[in-house]
Amino acid sequence: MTGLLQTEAFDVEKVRADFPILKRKVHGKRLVYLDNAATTQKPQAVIDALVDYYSRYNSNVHRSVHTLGEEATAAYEASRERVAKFVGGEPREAVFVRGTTEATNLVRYAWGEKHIAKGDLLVSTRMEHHSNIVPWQLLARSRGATLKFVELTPDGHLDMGSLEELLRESPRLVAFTHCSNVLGTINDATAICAKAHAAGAVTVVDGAQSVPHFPVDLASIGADFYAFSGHKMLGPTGIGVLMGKKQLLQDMDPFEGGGEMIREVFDDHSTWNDVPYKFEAGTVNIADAIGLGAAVDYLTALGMDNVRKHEVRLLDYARDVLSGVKGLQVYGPEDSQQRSGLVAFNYADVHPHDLATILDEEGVAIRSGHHCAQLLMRCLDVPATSRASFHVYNSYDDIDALKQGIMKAGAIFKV
Amino acid sequence: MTGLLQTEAFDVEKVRADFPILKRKVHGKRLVYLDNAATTQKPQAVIDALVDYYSRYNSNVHRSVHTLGEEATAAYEASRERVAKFVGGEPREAVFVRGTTEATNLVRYAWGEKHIAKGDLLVSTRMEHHSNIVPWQLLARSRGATLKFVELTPDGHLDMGSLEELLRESPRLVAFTHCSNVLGTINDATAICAKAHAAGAVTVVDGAQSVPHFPVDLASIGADFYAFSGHKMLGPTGIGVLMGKKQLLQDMDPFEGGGEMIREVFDDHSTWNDVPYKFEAGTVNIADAIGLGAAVDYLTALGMDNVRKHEVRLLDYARDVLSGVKGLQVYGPEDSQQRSGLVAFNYADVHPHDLATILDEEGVAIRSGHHCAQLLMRCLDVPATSRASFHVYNSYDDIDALKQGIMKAGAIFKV
Amino acid sequence: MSSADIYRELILDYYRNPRNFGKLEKFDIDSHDTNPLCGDEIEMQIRVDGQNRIEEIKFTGKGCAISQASASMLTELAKGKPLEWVRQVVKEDVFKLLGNPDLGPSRVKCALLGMKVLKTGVYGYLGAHYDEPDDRSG
Amino acid sequence: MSSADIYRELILDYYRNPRNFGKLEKFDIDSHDTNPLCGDEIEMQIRVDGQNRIEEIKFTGKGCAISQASASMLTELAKGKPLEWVRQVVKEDVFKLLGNPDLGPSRVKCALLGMKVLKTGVYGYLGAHYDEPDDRSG
Ligand SMILES: Cc1ncc(COP(=O)(O)O)c(C=O)c1O
Ligand SMILES: Cc1ncc(COP(=O)(O)O)c(C=O)c1O
Repeated sequence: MTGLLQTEAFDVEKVRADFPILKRKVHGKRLVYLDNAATTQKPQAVIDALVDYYSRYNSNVHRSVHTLGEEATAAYEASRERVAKFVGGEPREAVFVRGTTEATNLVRYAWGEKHIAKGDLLVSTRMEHHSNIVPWQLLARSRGATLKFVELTPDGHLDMGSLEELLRESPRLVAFTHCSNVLGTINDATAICAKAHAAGAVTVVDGAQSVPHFPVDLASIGADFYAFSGHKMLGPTGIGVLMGKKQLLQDMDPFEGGGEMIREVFDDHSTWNDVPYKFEAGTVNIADAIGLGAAVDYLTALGMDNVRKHEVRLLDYARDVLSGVKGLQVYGPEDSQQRSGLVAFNYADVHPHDLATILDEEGVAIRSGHHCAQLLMRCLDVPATSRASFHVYNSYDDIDALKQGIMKAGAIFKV
Repeated sequence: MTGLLQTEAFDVEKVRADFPILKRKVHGKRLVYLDNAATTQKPQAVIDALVDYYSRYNSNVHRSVHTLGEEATAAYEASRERVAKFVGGEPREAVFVRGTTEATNLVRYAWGEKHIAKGDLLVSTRMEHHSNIVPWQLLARSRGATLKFVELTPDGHLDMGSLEELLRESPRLVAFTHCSNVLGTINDATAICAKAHAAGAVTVVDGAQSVPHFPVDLASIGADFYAFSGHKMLGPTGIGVLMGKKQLLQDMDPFEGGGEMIREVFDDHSTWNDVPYKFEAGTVNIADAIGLGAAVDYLTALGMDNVRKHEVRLLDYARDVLSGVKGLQVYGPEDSQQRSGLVAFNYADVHPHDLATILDEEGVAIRSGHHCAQLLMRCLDVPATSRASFHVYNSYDDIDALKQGIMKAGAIFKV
Repeated sequence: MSSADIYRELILDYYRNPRNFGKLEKFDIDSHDTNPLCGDEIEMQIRVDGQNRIEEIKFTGKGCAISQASASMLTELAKGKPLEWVRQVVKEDVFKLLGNPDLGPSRVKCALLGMKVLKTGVYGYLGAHYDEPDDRSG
Repeated sequence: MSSADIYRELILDYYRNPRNFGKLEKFDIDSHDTNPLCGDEIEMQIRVDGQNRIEEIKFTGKGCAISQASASMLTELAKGKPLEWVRQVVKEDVFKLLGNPDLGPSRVKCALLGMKVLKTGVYGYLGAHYDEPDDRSG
């Protein structure tokens, strides 16, 4: 290994030592993990938080009077506070969910089914993950509303003209991603929310690919709902967050019924607990919520500005290195400042799955497929792309390994 | 410690050594954990499964071509197979959810909102946890249906006459618990399902307090839907299972939209993946599903018959010991064979919360409150009860400690 | 502090013989709340006199010794006070009434239920909104 | 087995020059499926003769070399066979066509997509239902 990246930001070699999985070999090769947009690896601190919870103070929360219960409740709520603060929000506005997908679906059921009426317009965009399209399709169908999409510009941005046009039709909802999981495009969430709110819409912002990669401040973005997933930001699987403005949350129907979210149950009706508990039915995912708190601590210690700096350097390096590969087409905006740390591409007529299989043999893990963004694939007019996505432990070496793997695929496929 | 229980079944001392949390002290005393109906503790094997996953093969599942992805997918699906087999069901009929509460709510949304019409009758019972009441209340309200409850007999069983009467009204749904989390009553799920099916109803059985405590065989029970929670059966928080008959699952609408559950997405509609994936939207809780597999392995190694034998002995002992305490009233059936390993009670005019606080000082963790069963509390005509609930690591010693704590409360409250 | 200290003679006495327990025939304020975490329940009724003072106050409820005793003690303290006084009440006042017991966060909610009911009722009467502080650690 | 062995000359040739690629003007069976896990897509059309034999078969699709090559190879093998023969086809037959590559479980799904489409179409025509075996390990 020669080119381990040394940013002023942090010492990548030291960071790598925090991630036990990076010691592992794949097909006898060093693991080069470039599938971070799908899910990130976990630092020892997060794993330790889980072990500590289960070994020392595992208990159900909120309703317990005993010591374990008090400790588990305190840790769970402390995690809520840290996670909310991490994105510039209030703990009371932070609902723990399984992930981004559950968050958007929660909004669909608890806000949408109550507030959307026949003939209403819902707006999403053509660069969304299915999780920010399908709930609105289902909502449109169940309420008799219409769903339209903001078009894209050829260089992979949201077409602001298209947005403005749709806003003139007074949509009730504008759902868009803060950052595309394929193009890498970082949308100006603050500006879009302002426009959408001016048009009278409620905004749902998908933060799955933003919160893990650069500083996010909800106080300035002003989104009504903002969703993200723990497992994409060094946290455990099974936990994520829906941030919602308190007034909206209070005015919503419950989502799931039972357990924590109840105040009183009578034969024919029930009353609900305060927000955010009203939306946390049943036994919550205590351990993983606490694990997410540890992930937030880890990222905070590195500093999200530094994480962003690191990824931009990787991005610049990747684009330099890959621009030399004949037949390789990269999607999304040119300017690294306008995009997040991932590169989606196609290489000659080598199908992404075949490329991924060949790369895997070299220890290089990338994602291949439609990335749950089939509308976007149709815009790009490809059935699939390959995607290499970065996080804090990636280095220049990793990108060199990616390039070497691509060259090998080129040789096998006689590109 | 004198009276550690030695069943022919298994060596409790050896079992206890598998649970790291049992080494901990509470207020300087040995931890006596008797809150297992709320959530159980976890053996080292379950903790190790999580650590192993995150340290060695963490990856997103199903859509990955690379080695980590293949390994994670194989482990996740292997866990589904083990968990389904554990309850005598088919892997294809096993949907991973957060827990019992999400399971019943999934049935409400995906089956109920599609199949229940105005004027239909839904049936639940007065011994249900809120998770098996509130979803049906919400369903009844949204579809214009009616919800009625099976009454209880004075000795804490379902009143079969009341059930028969309701069945004559041809309900569309009969939702009931396999085992009460307060009374301990074990219902004859096989007989009730048969009766309900004969009346044309779909059955939803709450297995949250049965699967962890005695052998369950869905092939013979024949429930249409059967729900349980991982965290109550030595598994991690955040994972549970909805077992559903394949035909019913296929015929249902999706629940949450996005990610895994998609086949194809178009502008105006989408098509769904096969069951059970159709109901697993977004990134699933991979680690905890694998952890639940480890819990199932642990229970299988002990043998669920042995677990049951062990709990019945504890139950008999507890009822012997506690029957000597003046002013103590135990709820539920007399016969240990008809009940699960828990004892709910009230002690003189000492409120359960106050009792729990005093017991906590002795290291004894019990639950106090309405146990999310407010309709049942009204039947019992109490605002709350105390509940001591057992699992594999509990011993006669634990019950002695419980009794001593109660006596102390009696002294403080001058009972 | 041990539970023997928490459950002092005085607390048990207020639990078993709550002062100001009952309903008012005529009242200006009626406030009710439950603790969703444990089901404890308190209702308070208040009659306000010409000078906006608490002329009469009674409560009913069910729940643990701590929730019932603290509610009862609070009614005693409130009686005769100006409504504005209620705005000044803080949780430390309640703890003091109880003898400053060392309560865990969930039991703190029991102790403060009465204060919440009192404040919600009086704030509402004064045309204000009582927003419970987001203080999970008690 | 290394990827160089998986992607043999023959597979690449079928990928780039798929035999029986296209649509039939007249057909009795039209079957289509996608692999929800990766988006690979195959459509097959079959014309059946008087003796219930596969008189003509063509496919279209998009996807990786493995899914497209295996579908193409399968159409070659199927042509002229009685419909009943399709019932006998097992995944090992497909693997053999591909040269028995060592595929991970997710790539196995690519390899078997063509067989699934063929079976679904033919079983349907015969009035039967093709239930994909619940074989996650491939
Ligand atoms: C009988 C019963 N049903 C349902 C539940 C709810 O389970 P969960 O909180 O895991 O969703 C519980 C436990 O709280 C229970 O005891
Ligand atoms: C942009 C975007 N939105 C939403 C999601 C869905 O997140 P999850 O699968 O954690 O629910 C993802 C990741 O898969 C994503 O990249």
